[in-house]
Order: sequence, then C-alpha cells, then structure tokens
Amino acid sequence: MASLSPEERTALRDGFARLLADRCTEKDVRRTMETASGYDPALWGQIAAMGVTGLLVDEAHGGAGAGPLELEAVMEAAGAALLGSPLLSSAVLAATLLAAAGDEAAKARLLPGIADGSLIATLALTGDAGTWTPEGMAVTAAPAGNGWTLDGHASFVTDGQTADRVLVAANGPGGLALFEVEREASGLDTAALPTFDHTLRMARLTFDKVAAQKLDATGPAWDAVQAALNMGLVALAGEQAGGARRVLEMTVDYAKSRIQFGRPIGSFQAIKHMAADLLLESESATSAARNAARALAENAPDAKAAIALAAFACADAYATTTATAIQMHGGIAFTWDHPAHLYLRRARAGAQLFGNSNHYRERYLQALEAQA
Amino acid sequence: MASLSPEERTALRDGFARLLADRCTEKDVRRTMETASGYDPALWGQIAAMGVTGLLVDEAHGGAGAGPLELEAVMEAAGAALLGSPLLSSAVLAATLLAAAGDEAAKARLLPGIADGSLIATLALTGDAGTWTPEGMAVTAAPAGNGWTLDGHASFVTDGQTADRVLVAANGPGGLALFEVEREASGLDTAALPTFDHTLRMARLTFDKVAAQKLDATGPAWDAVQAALNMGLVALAGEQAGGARRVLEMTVDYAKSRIQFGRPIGSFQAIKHMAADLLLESESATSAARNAARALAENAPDAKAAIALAAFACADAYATTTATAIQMHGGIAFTWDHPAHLYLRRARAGAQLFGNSNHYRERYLQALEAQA
Amino acid sequence: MTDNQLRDEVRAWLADNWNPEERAGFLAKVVEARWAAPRWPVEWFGRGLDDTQARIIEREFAAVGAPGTAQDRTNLWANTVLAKGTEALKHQLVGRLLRNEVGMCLLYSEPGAGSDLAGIRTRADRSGDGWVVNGQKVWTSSAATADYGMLIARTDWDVPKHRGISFFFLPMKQPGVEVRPLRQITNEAHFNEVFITDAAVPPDNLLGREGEGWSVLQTALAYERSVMGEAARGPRSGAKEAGGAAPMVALAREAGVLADPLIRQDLARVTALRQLNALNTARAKADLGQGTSSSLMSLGKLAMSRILHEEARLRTAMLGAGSLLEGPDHPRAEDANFLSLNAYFTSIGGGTDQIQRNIIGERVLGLPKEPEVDRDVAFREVRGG
Amino acid sequence: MTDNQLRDEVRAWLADNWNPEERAGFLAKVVEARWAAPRWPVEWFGRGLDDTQARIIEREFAAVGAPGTAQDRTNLWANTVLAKGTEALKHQLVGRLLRNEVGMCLLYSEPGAGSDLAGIRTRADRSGDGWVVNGQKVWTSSAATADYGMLIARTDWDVPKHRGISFFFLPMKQPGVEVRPLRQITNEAHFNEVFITDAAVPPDNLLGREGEGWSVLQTALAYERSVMGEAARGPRSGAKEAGGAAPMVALAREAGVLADPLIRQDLARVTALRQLNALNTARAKADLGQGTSSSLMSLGKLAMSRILHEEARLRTAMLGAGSLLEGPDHPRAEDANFLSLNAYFTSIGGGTDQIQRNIIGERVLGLPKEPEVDRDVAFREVRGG
Repeated sequence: MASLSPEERTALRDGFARLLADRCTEKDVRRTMETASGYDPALWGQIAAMGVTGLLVDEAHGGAGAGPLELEAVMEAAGAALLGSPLLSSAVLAATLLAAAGDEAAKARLLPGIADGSLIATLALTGDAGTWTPEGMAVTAAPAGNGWTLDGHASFVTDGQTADRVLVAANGPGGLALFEVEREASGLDTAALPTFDHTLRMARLTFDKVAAQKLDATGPAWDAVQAALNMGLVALAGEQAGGARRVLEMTVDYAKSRIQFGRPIGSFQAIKHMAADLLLESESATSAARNAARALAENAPDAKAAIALAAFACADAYATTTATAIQMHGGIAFTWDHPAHLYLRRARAGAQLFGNSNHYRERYLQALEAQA
Repeated sequence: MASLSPEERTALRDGFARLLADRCTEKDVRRTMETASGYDPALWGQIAAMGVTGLLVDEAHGGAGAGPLELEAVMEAAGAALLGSPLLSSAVLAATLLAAAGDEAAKARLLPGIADGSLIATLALTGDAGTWTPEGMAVTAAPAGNGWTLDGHASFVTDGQTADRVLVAANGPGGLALFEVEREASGLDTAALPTFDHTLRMARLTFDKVAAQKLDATGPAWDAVQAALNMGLVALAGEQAGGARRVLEMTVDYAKSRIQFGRPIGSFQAIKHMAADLLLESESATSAARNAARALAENAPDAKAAIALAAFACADAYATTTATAIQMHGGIAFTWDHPAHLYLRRARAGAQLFGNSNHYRERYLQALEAQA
Repeated sequence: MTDNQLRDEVRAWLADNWNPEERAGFLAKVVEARWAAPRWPVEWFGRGLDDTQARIIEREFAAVGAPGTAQDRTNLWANTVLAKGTEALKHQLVGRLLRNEVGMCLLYSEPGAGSDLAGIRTRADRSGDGWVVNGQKVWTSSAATADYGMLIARTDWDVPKHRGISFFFLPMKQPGVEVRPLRQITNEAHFNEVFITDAAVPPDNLLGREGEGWSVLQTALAYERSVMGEAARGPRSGAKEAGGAAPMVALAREAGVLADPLIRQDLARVTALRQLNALNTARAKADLGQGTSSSLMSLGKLAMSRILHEEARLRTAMLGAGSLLEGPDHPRAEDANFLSLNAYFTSIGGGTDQIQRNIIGERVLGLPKEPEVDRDVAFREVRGG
Repeated sequence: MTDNQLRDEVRAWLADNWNPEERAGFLAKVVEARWAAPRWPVEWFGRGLDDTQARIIEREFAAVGAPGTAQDRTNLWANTVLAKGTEALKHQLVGRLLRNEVGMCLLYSEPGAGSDLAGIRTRADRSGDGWVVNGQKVWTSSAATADYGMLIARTDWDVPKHRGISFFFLPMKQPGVEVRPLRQITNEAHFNEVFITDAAVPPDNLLGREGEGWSVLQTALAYERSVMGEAARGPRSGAKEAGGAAPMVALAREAGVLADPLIRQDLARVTALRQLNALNTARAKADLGQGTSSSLMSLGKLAMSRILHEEARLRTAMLGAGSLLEGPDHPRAEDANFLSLNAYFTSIGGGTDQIQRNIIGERVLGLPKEPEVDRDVAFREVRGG
C-alpha cells in the first residue's frame, strides 16, 4: 500500500476540509438529510474527483493506493462537517472487503467504479440483532445452477437503499462466504429504516431466492469481513474525533460570546471546567484515532488493541462531547435549528454502528491479555 | 420489639450525639485509635449507661427492646463522630444473632452482659476470601464428647482481639451451625490484622481443636446470620449517612472561611457545585439508611431491596463525599493532622466490610425482580 | 364547622354534582360552591379554611376523581392575580381563571436572558395610562391560544437589573403580538417564540408596582418550578411514565439483556437513583410538614435531571443497535432516543443544572455568592449578548 | 563542528571517563568538560550549541547511562540563577549547582496561599543592604538539608498582589529558619513546614528586581510543574511503576478476578486512560517539535490525576475485603490504599485539578477569566484567611 507523506496527507485533508467548508455547510447538511438518498450527488462527484472515494483502491484499479492514515485524516474532516455520504459504505467497507477477499474478477468489476464514485457498494453483515459477529448473520446461501441464491435478511445495511451492489456475508454449505448482489436483483426487497441520525441511511434487506455471485476469496471470508470492519472502525474513529473537535470549538466560541450576568458564560467555572474536560476528551479521541490508523497501516502487533481502543474511546468521547455541548449551550441547543443535536445524533449512531463500547472494551482487554 | 416514638428516638440520638460531642472529639478519636483495643473503656461505660449497648436486647435480658429505627439513629451520631467501639460487633451483630438464633440458654448467658456493656461479643463469619456468604466460611465443627471442637480459620473478625466471646458460623456434620467460643479457649489463636481504617479493629482467628458450645438454634443457622448481617447493614448505613453529613458540614464550613483570590473559595462555582452534588449524595444516603431501618423494623415486603439499596447507596455516597471533601479542602487535607482522611479511611472500610457495592447492587436487582 | 361536618358536606355535594361522564360545567359548579380555593377568603370564592380542612376537601375530591379543588395551591395564574393584581384585574379574571376560561402563557425568558432572567431587554414604556411593549420572548407554551401572557418587561433602564422590571398581564390577542412555533430538538413544537411590537398593556394589568416585577415574579416562579418538576415526561411511545423499577427491568427482559452482568449493575444503579430521589422527596415533605421549599425542589430537580439522562442512556445501552432507529415501527428506539433528547428539558429548562447547583450551594448550604459584575450598575451599562 | 564530529567527541570522552561502578567525581568532570549544559554560553560552563547538537550529547550520555548532561533543560536551580541572578550569585552558585553540591528547596506555598500563590504573606523588609524575612512556608521538600531556599516574599504591600513580590535565595542554615516535618495523609513526611523569623537575605541574593518576583517565579514554576508531572509515584510496596496495562491485568489475574465481567470493563476503561494520556503526550511532543508547553502539561496533569485516582479505585475493587488491611504483610492492600491517598498529591499538589481546568480553559481554549476581586487593589486591603 502506497502511503502519502505526512505533508501530502495534510494537504489532502485540508483540501477535503476546504471542499466541505464550501459545499457541506450546516445548511447543506440539513437539505441533504431530508433527501431519500441522504447524499448530494454533485458533492459526491467532487469528492470523487478529489480522489477521496478512491483513496483505498489500489492504483491498478484507478485509486490512490493510500491507506488508513490518509483515510483517518479525511474522515476527521468529514466528521467535523457532518458529511452525509456513502463514503463509509462504499469507499471504505466495500473497497476494503474486495481488496481483502482478493477475487481479481470482482475487483476488476467493482473497484474502478467505487474509486471514481460512479458505483456505490455496501456490505450486508448482520441481521436484526445488529451484532456484527459471525453469529449475528442471518442470510444463507445455496447453490443454484451455475450460481447461488440467497435467503434470509440483513439489517442495519448502511446506504442499503441506494447502493448499486451489496456484498453479503452468508452461510452456505461450505461455511461463511461472500456474495455480490445487484440492487435490481429479483427477490431482493429493500426497506429503508428510519434512523435517529438523519444524516445516516440504513436499510433492511430481505432475500428470497436472490441470485448472487460468489466471491472467490483467497482466504477465510470472515478475515475479509474483519479487514473491512477494522478499516471501518478507523474511519469511524476519525470521524468521531473530527466531530468532537468541531463541537468543542463551536461550544467554546459560544461560551466566549454569550453574555449572561454581564459577562461571557465561559468566564464561569462551571462552563470553563466542562470545556477543559471536553478538551481532554477530544484530544484523546484524536490521539486514539490516529494511533489506530498508524497501527493498522503498519499492521503492527498492537493493531488489534489500538483499533479496539479507538473504537470505544472515540465513540465515548464523541458522545460525551456532544451531550455536554448541549448542556453548555443551554436553551438554544434545545432547538431543532441549532446544529448541536445533529452532532449528538451522529455520535449516538456511531456508538452503536459496529457494536458498542462495552464490546470493544472487552476486545481491547483481550488484546492486552494476549500482549501481556 | 418495642419501638420508641419518633420523639424518643430523636432524644436518644441527640443525647448520644451530645455524649460523643463531649467525649469523642477528634482528639479522642486519634488517641483511641492508637490503643490496642481501639475503644475507650470509660466512654464505653457511658454508652452502656445510656442504654445504647442494650438498644436491641429485649427487656427480659436487660435491654431497651428497641429496633432498627433506634439503631439507625444512634449510628448516624456514631458515624459523624467517628466513634471507634465494639458497638457494631457486640451490640448489633452478636445481639441480633443471639436473638435470631433463639437459644434461650445462650441468650440468658450472653445478652445481659452485652446489654450492660460488660461483655463484648463478636461474630466470625468469613474466611480469608471475605465474602460474607455461606461459601466463604472456613471453619468446620466436629462433635467431641459432650461438646464440639472447631478447626479452620476466620478472618476480618471485627473486634476479634478484644471480644470475650466469639460466635462462629461453622460447617459440621449437620450442615451450617453456630458456636460460641471463649476468648481464652485453648487452641484459639487470635492475630490482630493491621487495618487501613485505624478506628477499626479486626482479627484473624485460627482454630485448632477449639472447644465450642453449639447454639441450639430454632431455625436454620444461616437465617440467623442473615438477620445479624441485615441489622449490621442498617447500622453501617446509618453510620455512613451520619459520617457523610458531618464531612460535608466540615467542608462547607471550610469553603466559607478559606479565602483565596480575595474571596471565600465556596464562592467559586467549582467548589460550590461540588458541594451541591455532595448534598444530594449525603441526603440520599440519609434517606436510604432510614428507609432500610423502616423496612427492617416493619419486616416489610421491600425490606430486602431497601437494605441492599442502603448498603450500596450509603457506602458509595460516603466514599464519594469523603474523597471529594479532601479535594475541596486542598493541601490542608493532605496532612495527617487534618481529620478528612480519617473519614475517608472509615468510608473505604465500610465499603468492603460486609461485601462491596456491586454485590449489593446485584442483590437489590434480584429483590426488584422478585417484586416485579 | 368540625372536620366531620365538612367531610359530610363535601361528600354530599360531590354525590349530588359529580358525574365522571358529564364533566362540562362541573368546574363552574365547584367554583360556585366555594370548593375551588377553600383556603381563600370568602370574598374571593373561598371559605377561609385552614390547611387541614382544605386537605379534607382535597381528599374527598381525589377519592371520587373529581377535579377543580386545591386551586389555592396549584393555580399559578389565579394565585398570582389574587396576590398581586389590581382590584379591577382581580374582578375581571380570578373567577374566570378558577373556571379555566382564560388561556394563559408565560412571557419570561428571552433569547438573551436564559439563566440570567433578570437580564431581560423587552421594554415596556409608558403610553397614556398604560404601557406599550416591544421585545422578544421565547420558550412560551400555549402562546397561540392564550388570552393573556404573564410578562416581565423592563420599565426602568437606569437602575440595576432587578430593580427596573415590572410584571404585566399582556393581552395576547392583539396585532402587536406574533406567535411563532419553536421546533425543539425532539422535532416537536411545544413552545413558541413571541415577537412583541408596540403591543398595548392596559393600566389595570400591572401586578405589584412598577419596578417591583422581580418580586412578583419570585412568587410566580415557585409555582412554575413545581410544574416543571412534575412535567418530566415519560416515553413518547405512550407507555406509562417510566416510574419505578419495574418498567426498566421489564425493558431489560424484553430486550433479552437481563442476564448481562453489566446491564444488571447499570439497572440497579439507575433504578436506585430514582428510588433515592423519591425517598428524599418523601423525607423532605415529612420534615417540612405541609410546606414546600424551593431549595429542596432545586435538589430534586437536579436529581431528576440526572435520573432522566441516566435512564435514557441505560435504555439505549439495552437496545444496542436497535437504538439506531426511530419512528412508530421502532417504539423502544423511539423512546430511548426521545428521552435522551428530552432529558435536556429538565437539565436546561427552568434553570440549568448549573444554576440549580448555585441555588443549592447558596440557599441551602449558605455558601457565598460570586462577585456580580452587573450588580449596582444601571442596566443600560450592562454588557449584553 | 559537525554533528558527527561532536558525536565522536562525546563518545570518546564517555569511553574515557564514564564508569558506572565509579560515580564519585564524575559530575565535576562533566561540568569541566562542558557537557553539563551545552546550550549555555561558553562563559557559563556551556558550548553555545543549538538544540539539535545538544540532543546528540544527551543521546550519547543516555546510551551509556551516564548522568549530568541536559542540565540546561532540567536543572531548575541552575537555570533560575543563570537567568535571573546577580553576577555575584551566578559566580557563587552556578558551577556548584551543576555539580550538585548545593542543597536546595522551594519556599513558595504558604498555609494561606495555596491555589492563590500570589496571595503570600511572608514578608521581606529592607535591612541594611539586604532583607530580613518573616513568615511561614509549607510543602517544602528537602528543607532540612537545604543550603538555600528559593523564596518568594512580599516586599511591597501597597501595590496589587502580583506586583509586590520579590524572589530570593534564602540561606537556610541560619537561626531564623526552623524546619518542621509535615506528616502527610499517607503517614509519611516528605515535606516540611518552614518557620522564618527575622532570617537574613544578603544583598546579592535577590533574583530579578524587587517587585518582579512573580515573573521570576513563572520561569521557575514551569520547571516545577514538569518535575511534578514525573513525580506521580507508583505502589509503595516497591513494585515497579504501575505503567502500562500489564501490571493491572497481572494484578487482576493474581487476585482471581480477571474473569469478572465488571472488573474486565473497568480494567479496559482504566488502562485506556493511561494509554490515551501517553498517546496525547507523544502527539503533543511531535506537534511541538522540541519545545514544551505548560498548557499541554496542565492537560496531562489533569489526565494523570484522574488516572491515579481511577487506578487506585480499581486496585481496591480487585482486592475487595483484602483492601481493608495495610502493612508489609498485605502488600497489595498497602499499594491500593497508599495509591488511593497519594493520588491527591497529583490532584491537589502543584495546582489543584480545579486550577488546572482554569488554566486549560483560559490559556488553551482562550476562555475569559473570572472577575478578580483582588485585582488592582493594594495587597494590604485584600481579604485573607
């Protein structure tokens, strides 16, 4: 995997941040979150043109061939701007799964489109339990003629209603395997799920003898899923760290300008001390996210621990920051028109998206035990 | 059980509090905690004369025949004053165990002395694990001639080094039973345990064929132990509530008088808000302790839940209050000569004395499930 | 009249007049029979009873489920008018307020005056015998249907902030009063913004004297806080109030997580918070006899804020991924998410937790106040924003 | 000199002079060879090197485990004298301080001046060419053996508090200086109270100018804070510092509670706090290059305070009833209890957590200061207590 230099990485992140500052304002976020797809196709095109959708795709398939460090950097900007888009589903999860599975034909078929943004893919990995573990899957595969058919359901499928292709983990006669399904496939029913985070899109898919193409994975299917989830966790951690920092900035700015009792509320210790504690939270989230990216990029011995740490530390820090920020704003943040709750909703979503913090604390401890 | 009127209860508590204000000052506490026995025999005599040692003993055996409500009230005063004494061991745990076990001969033999303070008794209920459950016991009993002998060990025996009699829960051929052992009994080795709370006395007892008298219990032995522990928990909860209130008072007084930056530190929100949160803690502890006393006195359907609630709520509130109080005092409370750490030590001891807060949260939930 | 005679009289009256199937007109009868505010004097719909006898009446009404009594304790509007209104206003409104014939709203908070309520900048200027009002109010419920708003406005800008405020009954049905719904964080609109432009207040609608509005407000606020305390809302899905332990334990069972040791600890901890608050409240009531203390209310409100946030957090934890969803098809997620947001109604509304801690620290514990930079300063010199 | 030449020189010197078995006299050789403070000018034991080259020297010393270099970064005393001392004091002390021949202590805090250090009331009055000092200091370590104390004392009572302070080197070995050990909450006595009665300060021992002591102090305090940060102590039982995850996980295993799901969550949470702080520190260092920021130190100190309290709490939870005990026969209980108390050394000492939050809020986040009632007021008018 070709890595960018720290300077190139900063330039990429800053360029992306500038694009979002321009095209993903709060007004844009609110407009976009009311649409069915949950993303702005024009902005998506610009993101693609900048190379962000192809960040993780190797150069042979039209991508930048970059890795977790670059991804984490752009996700900080995406999180700060509350970008609603299929970036996580397609450019992170699907792209990583395809690369990890190693089916060359599938890569050739899908990665170029993912890289240039013209094709949106997503993963279907869990049933209604939403556990993101092998036990949580609820699709079965059966051979049918030259191909396969899928039955069952998958839930919490991000961007499931807009994805052109769905990569499905299903249990078949030979154990767990990965399958590619077209959106228009017969027998596939896609029901949009109403999400508390309005910038997020999820669907529940029902499979009734849906024709599917099996990926010819070079290793165990679950390893590829794990690789995708690990990359997804790094992306999510970056998003959360960036979001937490932005929310803290907003809140500190408000505390400097809001006058009560004849002085800025930020001069009161109650507010000031909450801000100080949040700084520690958001700085820790940033450190954790970047450390996870570093460890995954290096495939370091501590990667498992670092990713698990980032998963719960960033989720918790984002939740704390967004929740405290509303309290610090007072009444104004209790209104729909103030952006604070949009961040809170995003934070609550991220805290459950691939499993909760307790789950990742347990994984972190297991990794520490293995190291010790 | 004869109950005092609320007015009589208040008078008893106030009279006891006045005695302690006079005879159990911080200086007295510090002097007494350096002694081997950990209590002041002269003060003990006055406490007995006031009727506090006989509070739970029935009138037929020289006591006041009062109950949990009266006990809780005096323990609030004891906790506030950091009284070091065998009150809990003898007048609460041993007195309740004897009454619950119902061996009339044993009652006649021991209760009058317990009531008038001339005899100190304690319980030996747990081994080195310190679990205060039937599984945690480590003494076995065997018949020997007309009597019994005990073997094994018991740890965390409060006032074990000073008690004239030890009531031991031991497993024998017929299951769990209760035994009375004399301090001077041959084969009984009593090793004082150094305690972090210097106002507390504990010993580890080793039994090597120690002659013991079996209590002729009218019901299962564990029921009597439970009755004693429940009474002990109410006493402890009262002590913790009273201690927490006193520590908060001390801290608020300090915050009013300590000047920094040209004004009392209690005028700063950081200190003021900590104090407000502690008030909620200590008020809640008081409510929980009194509610547990009420429920036990009435043998109410919610008694199990109320006692478990008090056990963890009071322990946690006391721990929080004493820990925060040190922080609020700043440097002066980091000195040995300031009393804050004495309360912290007591709070840390109480939080483990009959099992920790997690244990009682689990019991509370079980009680709720049973009610629901 | 002995207690027994009174009990007999109210019982007989209720037997004759109360029919749960036919509520229309009942309130007027209650008022006419002088049951609505029995502690009040005879000349104002009352009977001049002491608290003990008034409680007898309340118990009898409660026993049959009849509404309308105890308004001398609970009717914010009528109490305020009776205590502080002009004779003309009292004659005009007290009876109608007891009969619930007047729509009312509160015009206190402003965008620039939240925690610092005395920092209001809505102005009331003399105009003929009355006043003309300009400014903006916020967090007003029922504004669209209200006939009057209890309004605080600044009438004197040359004295320190608390001393220049007056308290009015503002007629709402006039062109200068514009009501706009305020969409809350929960996507509901229970509140409004009220824009006031040259709205008129008649001479009789001043309560207390000009410049004494802050003290009139204190009387009224005690009621608002108690309303607030009861207003902490339950699940949106319509399930009964998440009161005791049972609903949370039941939810854990339904969600299949009751065996999870982490959830069990959390359940015990959170349930305990609610129970402890109930015990505190009961103890405070017993200690105080019949009175209530707004300071202890502050402690209860602070506790309730924590309870609501913690319960919402626990609900979320129990649902896991399920909490990602919302809407009527996902009622448990809807509850958890709604309650997570609505908890701020209690932790911010009616005085933030931070303000409550100030109140507890100063009024209950006697800790000294902070230096006040806007004290003893003419309000027009005070920094706003 | 190129980097390589320098590296060769220091390596050769160390090879000739450093023998870990024979440390006596080595420090004097380091000073003589100008390795002790290579960033300092040649006239003051230095080489006038830039930071990069000085780091080369430090790495070579570190590689063989030799002490004595880097004192231009780490020797609080020598740096302070060099920066602010009179020529006479510099000649008298700088060399001896580098050779660690002078016992030193800090005379800053007072019983009445803890968080509010500028509120000191120890006075230094002119007496002949020098000063005579009266007052009381506290939290002084090494006072009993010190030759000098770095002292702040008030020399002008008619200006606001920060402006009337001067900074001295007080000779400790004189009759007017009485040192009494201060027994800490942990039952140790690492600190002292110092009672100063008519103690003399010679004319040359003023640092900076009279009334400029507060700014001299700021220079010195930056060093003290960094010492503080490193001073957070490990278990009393002598086990190695409770650094990474391993010690806590090992302790859980030994205590037989590693399978307890509640302990497991707690272990992960607490271990994470320490790891996150290490990551923050590493990132801050990388971002800042070679410099250090006292503001980020405040964040690290605040984090460390929480870490130490939480680790102590977790140790206690893992031991259960075992934590009731203390003493050498119960080393794990001794550790848990000692650490529970000693955590206050970090959360109170060197600026309480509350003061750190002020610093972070104001200096890092740029939030406005509180109104200061003692600002612009002659100190003799300021309320003390």
